Amino acid sequence: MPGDEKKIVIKNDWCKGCGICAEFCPKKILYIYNDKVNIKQEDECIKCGLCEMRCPDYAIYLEEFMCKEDKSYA
Amino acid sequence: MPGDEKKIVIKNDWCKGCGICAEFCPKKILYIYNDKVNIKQEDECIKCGLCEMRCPDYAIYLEEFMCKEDKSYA
Amino acid sequence: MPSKVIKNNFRVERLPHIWCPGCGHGILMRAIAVAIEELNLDKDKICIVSGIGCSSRAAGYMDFNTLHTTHGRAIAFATGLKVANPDLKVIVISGDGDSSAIGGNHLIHACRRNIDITTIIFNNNIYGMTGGQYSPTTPNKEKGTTAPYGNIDKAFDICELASGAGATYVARSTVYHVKKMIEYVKKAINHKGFSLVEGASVCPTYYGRKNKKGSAVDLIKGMKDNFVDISAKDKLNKDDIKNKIFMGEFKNVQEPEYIEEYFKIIDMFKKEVSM
Amino acid sequence: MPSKVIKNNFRVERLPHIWCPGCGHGILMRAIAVAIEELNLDKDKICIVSGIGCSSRAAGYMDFNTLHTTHGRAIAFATGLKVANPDLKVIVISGDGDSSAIGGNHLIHACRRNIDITTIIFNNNIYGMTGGQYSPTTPNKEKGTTAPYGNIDKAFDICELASGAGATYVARSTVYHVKKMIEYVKKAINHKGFSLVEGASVCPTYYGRKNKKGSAVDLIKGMKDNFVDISAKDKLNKDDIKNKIFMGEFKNVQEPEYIEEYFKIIDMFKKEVSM
Amino acid sequence: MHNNIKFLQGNEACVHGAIYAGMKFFAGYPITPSTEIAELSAVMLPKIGGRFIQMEDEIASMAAVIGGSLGGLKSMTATSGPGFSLKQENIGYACITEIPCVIVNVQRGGPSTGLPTCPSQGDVMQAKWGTHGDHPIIVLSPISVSDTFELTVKAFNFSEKYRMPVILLMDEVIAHMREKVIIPNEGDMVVVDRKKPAVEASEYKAYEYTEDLVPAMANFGEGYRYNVTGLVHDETGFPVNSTEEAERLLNRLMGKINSNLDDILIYEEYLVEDSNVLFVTFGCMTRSTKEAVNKLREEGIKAGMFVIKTIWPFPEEKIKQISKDKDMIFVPEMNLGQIRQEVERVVKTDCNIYGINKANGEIITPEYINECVKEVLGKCLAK
Amino acid sequence: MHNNIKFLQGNEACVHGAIYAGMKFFAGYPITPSTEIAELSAVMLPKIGGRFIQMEDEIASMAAVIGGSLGGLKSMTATSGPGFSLKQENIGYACITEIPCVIVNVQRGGPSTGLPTCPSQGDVMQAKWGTHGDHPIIVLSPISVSDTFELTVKAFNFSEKYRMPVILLMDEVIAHMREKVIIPNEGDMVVVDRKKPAVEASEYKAYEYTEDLVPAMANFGEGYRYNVTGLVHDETGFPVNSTEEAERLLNRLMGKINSNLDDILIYEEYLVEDSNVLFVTFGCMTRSTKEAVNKLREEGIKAGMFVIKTIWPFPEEKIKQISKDKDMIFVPEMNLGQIRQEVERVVKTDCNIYGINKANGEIITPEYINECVKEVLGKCLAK
Amino acid sequence: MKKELRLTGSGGQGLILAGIILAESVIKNGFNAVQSQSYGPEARGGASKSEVIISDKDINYPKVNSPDLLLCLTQKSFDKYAKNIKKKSILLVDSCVNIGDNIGTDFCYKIPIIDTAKEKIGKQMVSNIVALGAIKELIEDIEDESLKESILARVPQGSENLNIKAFNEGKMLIKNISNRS
Amino acid sequence: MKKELRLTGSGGQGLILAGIILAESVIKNGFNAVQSQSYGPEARGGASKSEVIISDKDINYPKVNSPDLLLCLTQKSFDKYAKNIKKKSILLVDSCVNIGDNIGTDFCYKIPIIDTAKEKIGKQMVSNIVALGAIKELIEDIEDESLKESILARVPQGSENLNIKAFNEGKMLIKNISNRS
Ligand SMILES: Cc1ncc(C[n+]2csc(CCOP(=O)(O)OP(=O)(O)O)c2C)c(N)n1
Ligand SMILES: Cc1ncc(C[n+]2csc(CCOP(=O)(O)OP(=O)(O)O)c2C)c(N)n1
Ligand code: SF4
Ligand code: SF4
Ligand code: SF4
Ligand code: SF4
Ligand code: SF4
Ligand code: SF4
Ligand SMILES: [Mg+2]
Ligand SMILES: [Mg+2]
Repeated sequence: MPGDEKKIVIKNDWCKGCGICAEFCPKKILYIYNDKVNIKQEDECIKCGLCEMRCPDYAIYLEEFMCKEDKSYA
Repeated sequence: MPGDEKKIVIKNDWCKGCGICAEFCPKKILYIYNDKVNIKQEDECIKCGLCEMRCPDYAIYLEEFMCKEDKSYA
Repeated sequence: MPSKVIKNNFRVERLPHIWCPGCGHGILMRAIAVAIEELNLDKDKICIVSGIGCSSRAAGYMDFNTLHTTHGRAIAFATGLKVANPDLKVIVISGDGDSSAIGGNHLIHACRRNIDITTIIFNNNIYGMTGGQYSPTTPNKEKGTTAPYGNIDKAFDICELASGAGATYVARSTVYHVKKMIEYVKKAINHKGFSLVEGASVCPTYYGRKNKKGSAVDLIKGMKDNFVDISAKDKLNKDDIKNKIFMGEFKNVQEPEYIEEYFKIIDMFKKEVSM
Repeated sequence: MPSKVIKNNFRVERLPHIWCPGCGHGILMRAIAVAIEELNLDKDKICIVSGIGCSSRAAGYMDFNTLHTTHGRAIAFATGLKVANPDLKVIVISGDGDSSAIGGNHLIHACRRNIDITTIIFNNNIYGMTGGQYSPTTPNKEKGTTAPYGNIDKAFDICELASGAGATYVARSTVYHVKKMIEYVKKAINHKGFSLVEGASVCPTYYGRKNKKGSAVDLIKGMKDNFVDISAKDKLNKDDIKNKIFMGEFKNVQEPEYIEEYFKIIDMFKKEVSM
Repeated sequence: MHNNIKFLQGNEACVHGAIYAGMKFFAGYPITPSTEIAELSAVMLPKIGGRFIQMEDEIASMAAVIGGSLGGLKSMTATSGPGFSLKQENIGYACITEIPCVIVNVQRGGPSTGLPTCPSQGDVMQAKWGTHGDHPIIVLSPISVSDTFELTVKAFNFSEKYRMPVILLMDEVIAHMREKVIIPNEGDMVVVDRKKPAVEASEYKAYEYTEDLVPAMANFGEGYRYNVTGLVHDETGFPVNSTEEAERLLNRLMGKINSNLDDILIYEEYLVEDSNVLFVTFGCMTRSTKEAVNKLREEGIKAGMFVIKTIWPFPEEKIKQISKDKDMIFVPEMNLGQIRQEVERVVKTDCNIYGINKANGEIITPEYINECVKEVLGKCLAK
Repeated sequence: MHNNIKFLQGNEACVHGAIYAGMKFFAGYPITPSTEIAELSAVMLPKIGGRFIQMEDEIASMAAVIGGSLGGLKSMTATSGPGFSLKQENIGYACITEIPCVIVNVQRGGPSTGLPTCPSQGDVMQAKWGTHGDHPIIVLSPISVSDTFELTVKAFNFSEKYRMPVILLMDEVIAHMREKVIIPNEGDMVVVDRKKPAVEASEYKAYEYTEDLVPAMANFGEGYRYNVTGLVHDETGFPVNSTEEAERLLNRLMGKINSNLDDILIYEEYLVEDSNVLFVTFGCMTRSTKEAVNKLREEGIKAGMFVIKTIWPFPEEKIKQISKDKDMIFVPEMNLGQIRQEVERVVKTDCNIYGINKANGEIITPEYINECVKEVLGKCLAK
Repeated sequence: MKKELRLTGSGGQGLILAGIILAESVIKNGFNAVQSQSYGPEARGGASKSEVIISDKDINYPKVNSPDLLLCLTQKSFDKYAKNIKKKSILLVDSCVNIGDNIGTDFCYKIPIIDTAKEKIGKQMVSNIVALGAIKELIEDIEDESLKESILARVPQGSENLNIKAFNEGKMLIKNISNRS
Repeated sequence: MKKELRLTGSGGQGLILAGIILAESVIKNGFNAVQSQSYGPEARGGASKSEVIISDKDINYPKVNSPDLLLCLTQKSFDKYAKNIKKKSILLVDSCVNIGDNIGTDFCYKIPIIDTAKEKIGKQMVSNIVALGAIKELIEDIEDESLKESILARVPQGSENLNIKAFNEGKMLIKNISNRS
């Protein structure tokens, strides 16, 4: 499964705490604390990438760990 | 008949001899001579006003002689 | 002695106008005068606003309040005039270049605002005043002095553009179909909101000559053949449609008018004061 | 360490960008980068051209040839760039104000010419950069600092305007519907001719605040509910249609492209010489 | 706080001044740092039956303002550098058609987009020469928030009296700072309205050559049906292609200014008389300069300051006259020496003229001015 | 007729000159009396693989020309007064972004629509000050049809060499008259191309501070991915909000001109040395003036003529120097004294300066010039 | 008498309004006042600076050279503006700010302005008014009554009580320190 | 040697082209020449004026002051331009023009230029070339061969013969008068 190779990453200094990722995370595992995003249960993350897709500040994303070829980011 | 009260008038000094009136006169009674419009058989004129309507220089028109009320010019 | 409609609506001492023999603009200018005459409007309340171009010279001949502005900006001047004094009947006369090249932005925004101004476009498909350069309405492949090898631009359909931008009355006629022209101008003037009537005109001097389309007479004869009323569209087969240009009323709807809406705000404060 | 798509397409040292927390522009800017990445284009051949506005600041962050021009004129600059070097992929990023207020004329003329440029409009329905004045896309009755009593203007439908002006690819998506946005941008870039993708954005700082519409999250939730794909239009009843905004591909046709047509003339002379 | 005392931004004072002067129409397009003028106009105008419209760009705004004025309402627009550049064509139109209106330009750092939020005085020459062809123009530049109120009223008055566009050349410092303003009561300040025709419509000549050079102006819709054109025209308002009429028209247009200098030139003097070090200053730089003058005086240097409020027409004669017995003139400006060049042109004595210039987006400090002065003085002593 | 000898209008010579200089892109919008430049460009450019585009207005034309130049083609636009006013905002953009291009303004009677088919020299000051903010600009003005060819080539050369917009300020007289022009062979005249970067893309700084003050310019698409903005920027091309960088940038921009005056200033002298009555002249007025000088000489009056071809930067030092031993200077201009004011500014001797001015749509005749001179001479004798 | 104040923090903290209220209040007492602010291009959520000069004479140069009172509500603004503070000036910082140990002034007040707004008033938005209360206690020439009047005239309708409460809490923050000392 | 010519008539008569051809032809012979024309705003079909100055020296002032030869093809142009003609100048008018009896010059030629074009050549359009033929006969320094060359270089392809014929007819018009006299 492709999801296995991915991991959610937060770039804290870029996060402006807007809460968009949290609102639209289907698993509701993101939350804002002290104006920054945080993850509740990382293991519940389904690696759907919706948070990355809608983060206006590129502060949260899925990193592929064993990627050989460019996958679609859409 | 309303036509009876009208008469075709040519304002020679304004005519630029473009020939538009002559071309579209349904009775073909207008012609251009020496760069000005002229009438062949005035009595054949049906007072349709098409010449007036399309003369770009307002050099030919129907004059109403006994008009009491404003008639449509269209 | 000129005819009554001319005497009543023109500055006769300034005629004959500067337009070339056979120029279609004279026909359209008269059509506007007839429309005004038939509507029995107060001459002192009529403003003719124009830009720069052969067509825009119309303003100087008509016996109303006349404002000959800068190239392309007539509608913007007209907007100020109308907002300042809503009692005025503001009519813009503009060329295809004036209204749709340099003036395109003001045109679409007036459409959008639906401000109560009537715009009549004398569309001769060319920049006449400057000597025959192609305009945004010059048909593809035709020539202009700046399109010596044939125009590669696609032409605007001004009526479509205006509709897309939100105008509430849009119609087209030609210098051949003068009665229709007068009818549409009358309806446009009476329309509450932004109205646009495109009058297809002819420029024998440049457009006709450059494109070897003959005299004014030839050009107008062409109109007789090529323009078809929009109501007949469905009856035509595909091949016929290609070579035809449609005329008629394309749009006629009622929507909130800009100035009326603004006065609602003013009235709101008036009421507040009187309360 | 930022993500791969960011590293590959952005000037990372200039991030984070100046946009406010929750500003939709960042979402759209990323969508463009993803589209470019997926199309595997040569970065050296991509030009991003923008005007002035919050949205137009995008140019400075993207790691291509970037041209941040004057307010409203991006498309005109882009036209020169593309005509001078047709090998370039020219993408304009513009705001609703930049493209449809002051820049409206250049927009409609680029549509008309069908020149091979892709324009992406970040439409937040407001002038963000200058602090929240209403724009040509601010919905009627909403507020802006210059519409303190509610906007009385009618809003442009930018997609309709572009279609009426002759654009050959026209689509709309939103910061909520990002996948669609990416898809349309990709298609637009690949389209030969003038293509336009409107991306509905959000400005929580001014639009949201002025209109008491809450946070960025609230605004984006609104989009989820209000935007409906155009394909579903026929299935909706009249009342539903009123409150919906349509998205999707509105136009996708092939017509002669400006630069290709121009090169036919050049080639004609080349042949003449070689004969 | 007394109702008439307000604590306002320069931009706000401008709107209050305009309304005091009778403004009933504002057309504009937002641009930093002038936007507050549009915003406050949008709030205030409908309350007094006036009208605000946001146009699609600055060109349209300028056009609408001219149209609005011809429609009978006192009209204003406001912008900053880039928008001011765009308005130029239609400003020329207002000049030749003699339609009163007020254009506010809140200067910001240029050229081009430059430093959009920073102050500058870089548009001094543009305000006179920005549009093509010779033309008359009046340009006023306020030195404080309350002065902004006053000069806005005067700008409207001049524009109505002389039938010409008047430019209020502000700078970001004055535009955005807040100070106390006392709003005068109705009648306290003169408000001038355009001269209306005293003749029948049939006798009316819209561009008549009268003794005062200013033709009476009928508004559209008042029963005088005349023609307005940006082409050279004769006294009837219709275009003519005659060298005589062209000359006559331009002479009258320029004459409206040249024969009314006493009325139009506004300036202030501060410790000028006994000074030998003279500052010539305008706009926000007046503020730094006054502080500098005070400090120099404290140190025993006889400094004085001439404050130009009417920048165009330039107060040539006055400056010529007061410069006669001065040793040196300093012109501190937030540009590369635009007013200095004018001073150089008019001062024909041996008096040395020095520019103190910065065009970097910051107001020049009193300290820097004094440093510059002392450097020069030091050199003179060394000689 | 020899292939290289042509009988051309000034406007046509301009296009030939531009093509000689390497023009490959023209964007414009027609306007009298410049239209022939667009028309001939439309005819000629595709034949040499170049491109002509008619834009929707002058603003777009100016924008397209800047875009075209950045895309790698030498680019030009042409217009007249009203269009020149509209181009101003984007001219300022070209100044601050240092994108080479040539803007032709064929002056016609202003202000506003004015006298559209008549000659004028009314845009001299606008050419320098038309856009907001201080900025560098080079303005050349030809005196004949063949001079138009030459100065067009030089305009391109300067624009490429110094990376700035150059304005060719023509007038309707020169633009529409026909004269003999000898088109030089390839190589006869120098043609300058922009300096290209000599470094790797990763090392490239688009706005580097180099000794010659002119940064190397990469065209878009050549592998250097950089940012161009009208905001104040540092040497990387990215916006900064720093007074130091703002000052540094403006200093460099102005320095490109100030440190190259010897190269940029073009002028001619005619019988200047032994003259005591000096004319300072430019453009078509050179023609009337030369005739006037010849007639005055015939009558024993020692007249001479200084012809300004580079109007901006103004040849201050040169005029200062040659005016030293002159009794009087006459400046005949088809405007109200725009160059005269500059002469007044720079000439600090007792030498009297007189304007001979008409702004009525006609070239001033040699006879009128001589009348004016004699009137002054008569008064002097009477004293 | 001449006092220069500089209020700094981030975009939405209402410091411009605070400056205006302050200046307006002293004008009522016959003083002159000038208020100005910085407009960075990065004003969107970035640093914010509001300056007030109060004087019994004409105020010429309108910018603050070196403030008699500097307020810093954020770390960023402290880092940017507190460096060159005069020895005799008052430095007022929110407790969230880390001031290090190299303060140039002898008069530094670190108080929980934002927390007071959040916790005692329940609205972080009124931090600016809390700060005003503190400033009132630190600058002599500011009158309690006229300052309150100004606050009431400028805050949104319906929020008057809240703001007066915030103002009083602000005053208390300083009074408590003074009492303690 | 310096000659000033003014060719006048109405819009479409090709007088500007005639002036260009004339000037171009003398340039080939080493002379200098300047051609210019008036652009009235009413150029649409209105009056037209084309001026040529020929000289063996530099030509400075490029406009014609008082022509050595004045051509008038229409009554309007005659009325406008013939008033101030010099006594020694040549006046060449089309026969359609009513010249009255107060002509200022001693050298007036009234010849059927337009009719010749219409009737002998069959194209009114070539009136300008007929006029050139006549002018050639009246002005010394114009050479037959180079003028013909110039005509051929500037007229539309395919119309060469017609134009040379027109040119010759024009010459004949003057020659006939001279012969008669
Ligand atoms: C700013 C500006 N640009 C260009 C011109 C030159 N100009 C005058 S009229 C015109 C085109 C007119 O075309 P159109 O509006 O179609 O009118 P027409 O003459 O064809 O009736 C142009 C380009 C101008 N006067 N002002
Ligand atoms: C000629 C000119 N006029 C006005 C401005 C001021 N201005 C800058 S951005 C802007 C509006 C931007 O709105 P939009 O394009 O919608 O972008 P947003 O900030 O909303 O993303 C305005 C009016 C300017 N810079 N230049
Ligand atoms: S990848 Fe999907 S599930 Fe995981 S955190 Fe992001 S939005 Fe939530
Ligand atoms: S969307 Fe991005 S910026 Fe917003 S809270 Fe999530 S990670 Fe932070
Ligand atoms: S009125 Fe009709 S019939 Fe009579 S001349 Fe005119 S067009 Fe012909
Ligand atoms: S249409 Fe008018 S101008 Fe033309 S020929 Fe007939 S009368 Fe004369
Ligand atoms: S040039 Fe064309 S549009 Fe202009 S007046 Fe002549 S025919 Fe009409
Ligand atoms: S002001 Fe609005 S558009 Fe601009 S950055 Fe902030 S949220 Fe985005
Ligand atoms: Mg046209
Ligand atoms: Mg926006």
